[in-house]
Amino acid sequence: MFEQQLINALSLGSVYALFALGFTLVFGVLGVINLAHGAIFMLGSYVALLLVNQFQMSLWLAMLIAMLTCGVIGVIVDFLVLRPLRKRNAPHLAPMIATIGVAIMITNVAQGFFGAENKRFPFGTIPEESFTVGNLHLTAVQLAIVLISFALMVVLLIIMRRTQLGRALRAIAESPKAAYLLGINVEGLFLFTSFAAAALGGAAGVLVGLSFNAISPFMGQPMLHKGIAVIILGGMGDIRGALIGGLFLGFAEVMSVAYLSSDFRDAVAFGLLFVILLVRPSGMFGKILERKA
Amino acid sequence: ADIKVGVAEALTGPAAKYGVAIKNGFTLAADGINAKGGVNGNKIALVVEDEQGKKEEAINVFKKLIFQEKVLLVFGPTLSNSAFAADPIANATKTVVFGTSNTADGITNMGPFTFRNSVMEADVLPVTTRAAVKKFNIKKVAVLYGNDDAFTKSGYDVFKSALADQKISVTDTETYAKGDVDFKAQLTKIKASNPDAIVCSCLAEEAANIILQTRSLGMKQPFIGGNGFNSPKLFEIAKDAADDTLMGSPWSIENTSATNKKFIADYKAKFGNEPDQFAAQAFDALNIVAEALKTVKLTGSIDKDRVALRNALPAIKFEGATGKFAFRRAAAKDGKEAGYDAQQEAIVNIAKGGKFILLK
Amino acid sequence: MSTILSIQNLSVSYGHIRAVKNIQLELNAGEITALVGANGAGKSTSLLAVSGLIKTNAGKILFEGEDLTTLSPHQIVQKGVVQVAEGRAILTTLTVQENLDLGAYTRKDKAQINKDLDYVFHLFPVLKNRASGLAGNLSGGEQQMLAIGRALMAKPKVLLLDEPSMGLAPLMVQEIFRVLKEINQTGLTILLVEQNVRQALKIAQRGYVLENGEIVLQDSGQNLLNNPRVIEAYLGA
Amino acid sequence: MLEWWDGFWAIYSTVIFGIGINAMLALSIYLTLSCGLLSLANAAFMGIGAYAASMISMQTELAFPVALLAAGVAPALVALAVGIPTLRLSGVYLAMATLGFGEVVRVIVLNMEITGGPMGLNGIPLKTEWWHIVVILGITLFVLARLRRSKTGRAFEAIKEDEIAARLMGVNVAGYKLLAFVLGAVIAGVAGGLNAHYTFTIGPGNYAFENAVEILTMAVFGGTSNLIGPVLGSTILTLLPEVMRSLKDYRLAANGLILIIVILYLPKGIWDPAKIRALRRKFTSSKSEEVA
Amino acid sequence: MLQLQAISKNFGGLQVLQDVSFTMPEGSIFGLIGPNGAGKTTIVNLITGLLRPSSGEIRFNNQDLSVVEPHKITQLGIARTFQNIRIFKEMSLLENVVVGMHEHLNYSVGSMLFNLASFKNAEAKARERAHELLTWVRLDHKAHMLADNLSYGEQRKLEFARALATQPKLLLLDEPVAGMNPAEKTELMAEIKNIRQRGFSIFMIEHDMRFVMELCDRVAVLNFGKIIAEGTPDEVRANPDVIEAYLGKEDAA
Ligand SMILES: Nc1ncnc2c1ncn2[C@@H]1O[C@H](COP(=O)(O)OP(=O)(O)OP(=O)(O)O)[C@@H](O)[C@H]1O
Ligand SMILES: Nc1ncnc2c1ncn2[C@@H]1O[C@H](COP(=O)(O)OP(=O)(O)OP(=O)(O)O)[C@@H](O)[C@H]1O
Ligand SMILES: [Mg+2]
Ligand SMILES: [Mg+2]
Repeated sequence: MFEQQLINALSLGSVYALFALGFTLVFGVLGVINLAHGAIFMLGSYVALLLVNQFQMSLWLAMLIAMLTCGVIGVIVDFLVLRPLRKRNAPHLAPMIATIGVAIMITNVAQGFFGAENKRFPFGTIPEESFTVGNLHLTAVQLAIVLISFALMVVLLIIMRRTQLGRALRAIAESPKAAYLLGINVEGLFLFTSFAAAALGGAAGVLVGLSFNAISPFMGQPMLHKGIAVIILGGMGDIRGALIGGLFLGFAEVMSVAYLSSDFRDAVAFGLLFVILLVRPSGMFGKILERKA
Repeated sequence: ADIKVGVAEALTGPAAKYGVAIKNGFTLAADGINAKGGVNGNKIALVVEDEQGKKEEAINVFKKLIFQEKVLLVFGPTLSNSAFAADPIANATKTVVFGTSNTADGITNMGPFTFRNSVMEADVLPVTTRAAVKKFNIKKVAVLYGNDDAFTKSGYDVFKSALADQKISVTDTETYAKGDVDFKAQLTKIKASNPDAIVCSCLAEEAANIILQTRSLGMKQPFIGGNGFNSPKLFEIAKDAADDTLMGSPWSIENTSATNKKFIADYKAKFGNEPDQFAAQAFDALNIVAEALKTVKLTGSIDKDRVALRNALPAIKFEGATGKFAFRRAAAKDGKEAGYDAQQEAIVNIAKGGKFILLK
Repeated sequence: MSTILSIQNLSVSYGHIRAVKNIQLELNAGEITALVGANGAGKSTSLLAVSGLIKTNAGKILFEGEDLTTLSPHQIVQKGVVQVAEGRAILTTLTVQENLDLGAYTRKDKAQINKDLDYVFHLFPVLKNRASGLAGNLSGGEQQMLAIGRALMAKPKVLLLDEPSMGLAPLMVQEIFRVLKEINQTGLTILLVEQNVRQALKIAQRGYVLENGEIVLQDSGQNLLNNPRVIEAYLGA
Repeated sequence: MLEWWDGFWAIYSTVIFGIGINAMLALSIYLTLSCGLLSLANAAFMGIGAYAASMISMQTELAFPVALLAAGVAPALVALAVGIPTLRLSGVYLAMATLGFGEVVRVIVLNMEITGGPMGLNGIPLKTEWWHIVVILGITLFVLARLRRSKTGRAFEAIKEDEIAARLMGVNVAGYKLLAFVLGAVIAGVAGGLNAHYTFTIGPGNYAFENAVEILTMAVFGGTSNLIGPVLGSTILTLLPEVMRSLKDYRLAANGLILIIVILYLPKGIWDPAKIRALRRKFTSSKSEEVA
Repeated sequence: MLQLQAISKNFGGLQVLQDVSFTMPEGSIFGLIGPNGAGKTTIVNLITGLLRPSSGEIRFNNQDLSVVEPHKITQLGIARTFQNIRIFKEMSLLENVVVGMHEHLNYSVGSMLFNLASFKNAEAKARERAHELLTWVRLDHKAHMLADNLSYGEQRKLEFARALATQPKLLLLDEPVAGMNPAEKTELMAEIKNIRQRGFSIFMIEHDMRFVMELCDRVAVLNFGKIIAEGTPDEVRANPDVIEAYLGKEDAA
């Protein structure tokens, strides 16, 4: 049983990590807790579902288009909502509250369009059977999610750490003014980040929709809670943190079910989070950097 | 004159998947009644409001319907938790409140104006369990339920005592929370406890996922479920992975009575999808009220008419989409007068080839 | 001498506070021009306006004949007008090396960039020692060096400096002024805002005096040093 | 007229009660925000207050004021215990820790017998009357207004601006933060107690993440630079769904849109004193130009 | 009055201060100079309790400061200004200064709630005193503006006024004249002399030699975390090590 639970934890953790990657990217660069990320995630799976259902599109193409669509929506949200707020020098909570508004809108409109019930991808979109090794089971999508989230993290890390683009993004994250003085196209990169993060969110939506067969207008909300926990646990805006934080949360949840009681799954997970923050006030990878004077 | 009937259901938010089906059931019933000329010549006019599945909203909507719209009675709200907030308003104003989806214990204890035709799990689950035990020769089961939802939790309570009564041992009890989509950790634990069947107090969508994930873990056990399973959603999501699932309910899509067949056909024609139990119960509820109204002479004084309806309802015997129906007075508690629960027969179904068929 | 940057009738306000009022200022190519004035006179505001970081109310800023007020800040840097801002604008969460790399953000010529990096390390050896450390952990003076070094990495045509000697030890101040002179001799045009008025005017070919948002004096650096009004107000006893 | 009022009151009294309660909640989070703390524990504190008061009302013969007192004291004690270790966290990390705390409270309540588990407590007696809310909201506003003008209020503001500088001005930063946190808990708890006694039922789901965020939204929407903002914000956001009812299925989308638009044009909230001053200046100056 | 005994401080592996000891007599102006990154600001952070020494002891009027919390240290009578200005930007100048008087506003919760005389008097007095301090630094005409609207130099002056508001016995100034022009420096110099006259002791970090030489009674020179010289300004100025490490030839001349 333990081995199976390890696999369960790994796959659940990867789901969280996958969701958190885009989420943490927005925070890391724009400094905004984008509470619409859950809604965009949801939209991603609906777009792909629609394409697969209505146009008999292949899954991979549908996923690509879903990512693009979400990316464009991310750009629109940035352009219409976040950018004006940046221009007006809004206090730091304002963008977050505005994204709540965005989330409410997208969710409500999605419900109007697609209905409130859960949907799933048609049977046979992906191989249903699971890989079985001895007594251990893992489905193809689960495996895909694990691999993709690790791969994405590595790619993002390389971009952030090793490329001029990454340095520029980190510069913007710290001080847009300083970035401007360096000749960085700050607004352009904000838009780019919003696009990338939303596209990542969309991809996560498609994969999660495939793996759990529970596509609904509200699927983003619980994921958002977990996502917030994950990026804080990992350290806000830290790419490694999103993955490690996701895995940590996945393990905490699965192991608390396995060895304590499923009644307290969330309490254990969030309680642990609480404790970790007390020990490491900026998350696992958060930088504790404060020049005192 | 039109008879104004209030409908307060969750039409947005996560509970909307039930609320919308319920609203459809009412609409279909009202159309049917009005097409036949209404009740004693009066058309039924539905006044529909969204209560979002929130308690404050439910109270607000009830007040609006009762005081402003001056409806004769209120159907709803969707969730039991909202009912606990809103039903006292109806009782205080001597207005019938008729729940079609409230299954929690104690709903009808809120006052004599509280009615419901939603079958209580206590009436169904023991029958289902017994049938399952016989069919699959079950000795020990594992239990899985949602522990943060009034419906699934009270279902669990009933299962628990039914299992104890029938001396079935429980190998493991696991819970999940609303919005969870990954149940593998619990299922892996259940697998290790090696039960003969899995008892599941869940709603259809979750149940379907649970079943799929159970199968992907290489488990073949049959499932035993309650009312929550009674939805086409189960098969839309799980297809024949759900085979060998037992479910008991007064309403079955397979029930071939004329009323039910017509209900299902009309529903499909009007809304383009298959009805579920929520729609069926709502459909019946309005027809039950219509029956009662036939025996009432409306005076035009809303207060008097409301009480007259209340007095006429308990005597109604009715056969609708959900089969034979009668009211049963709830046991009074704390010396407070109680309302009326549903008295219905459960039909036990088994899933075969992607649909429920009657268990013979 | 050709004018490389000219500020014409520039006005800037913060809300209803008018910080810069209709000023005229010209930079000759290859010269150091000093801009001096009391606290709050509007010096930093003028520089921010040139870099496009603050909206102007009126006026033009012509660089090689092109009006900068219509460009966004990063385009202005790409044109070659680079600023070392007040408060240094160091990226504290990045390493010293990364700060310098970003200085060359608008450039592509790898080989030349590396040469310039060596030059900066030659000017400020501390930076080399601390290259892999976080810039936020540098002392105040070290950060000032980083800011100047970083600006040089952009290979600017015009360098705007807002109080570069602030917070530096005397040895370092001499060093900075020496460096400024040195880079000026390589042909770089510099607009220097300084409180260290004496030193600034010493190395500047020309100077402007700003008071309450208005230019009140302009002359050669040497003449200003001897101007009684300047002596009284800015050079102290 | 009187009749109209009776009808209106019968329909909308709960909405109006809701405004009062939400105003208190928004003020409770305003208080912590004014001290630079982004705490999202207020929904949990509201829940603790609601459960404490309801259990007293349902299981004892004690008077309503006692229940309300408990609704204030119980969360205060919890806040004290939780605040001491947590308040050194800053920004979103504090927000998360307090959310985590809220989640733990919710799960505990969910799994306890005496709190009724997921069913919550039902049949809570109707005891809250309109004047209870008016008086308590009034007291809250009065105390907070006085606080603002005192050294305590200034200390809060200084801490919000720059903790280190505040500390070196002799301000006991940890102490004042704890004070803001505990006072906020008291206000939220009493609001919870009042709320429970007119909605007949409470459940663990009423005090979860969404509610915490909703409270924050009301405060930020209204503006957190003074007391008027949170009250205004909660009033508008409580009324909005009521006003939008006619939009049916898309009313939430309209709510969301309005939220966005207001934040876009008034990023500091509806009540932004600086903006109002500027408007007034514009108004008077254009007037004086007319004169001239 | 202030005594540092064998203070050392490391950040991780970096040894920033090594065995720093000096004594500052009451009523004096004590200067600390040294190259950038020598550890001067770190010393001020240690004295004010924002950092704790890795080893060694700091005594103020014979009390060990190493276990006292920062706000208590302020209450003991030590105030400071910051090298990287830390004013309360969203507060008015007046409020900035009144915050400095936090500890000296004594009124009960009751009198605060009900606006009693003791509250009103204390607040009025504080405001009056704040105006006085602002007048001193020539910012009184901006008393009701937000501090954020000040220019850099003005912000320094505000910080100065705010530090004085805490009624310190010892004032720690971290580069008080950075960003001011010579004329303004002269002005501030007069003010600092004025303050000393009233019995304050002043500990000052400054790179402006004219300023240091004219004001300080004693000067210590820090280089790479070690004191390399201490004495009267003239002694220090003549010290070849100091010239080599810090002053350079020009200023010494
Ligand atoms: N963000 C701002 N908002 C409002 N007013 C401002 C702002 N920044 C500066 N000011 C005002 O504009 C005027 C000019 O400021 P500026 O910073 O340009 O002065 P400066 O000459 O650079 O002074 P210093 O030598 O002190 O740096 C000052 O009166 C200042 O109060
Ligand atoms: N929190 C910290 N972590 C790591 N290193 C630090 C930290 N604070 C200071 N330092 C280092 O300690 C040394 C001394 O710093 P400090 O700020 O005390 O210098 P300073 O003498 O005040 O210099 P300046 O005159 O430039 O202000 C510097 O090299 C600095 O980089
Ligand atoms: Mg300036
Ligand atoms: Mg320093």
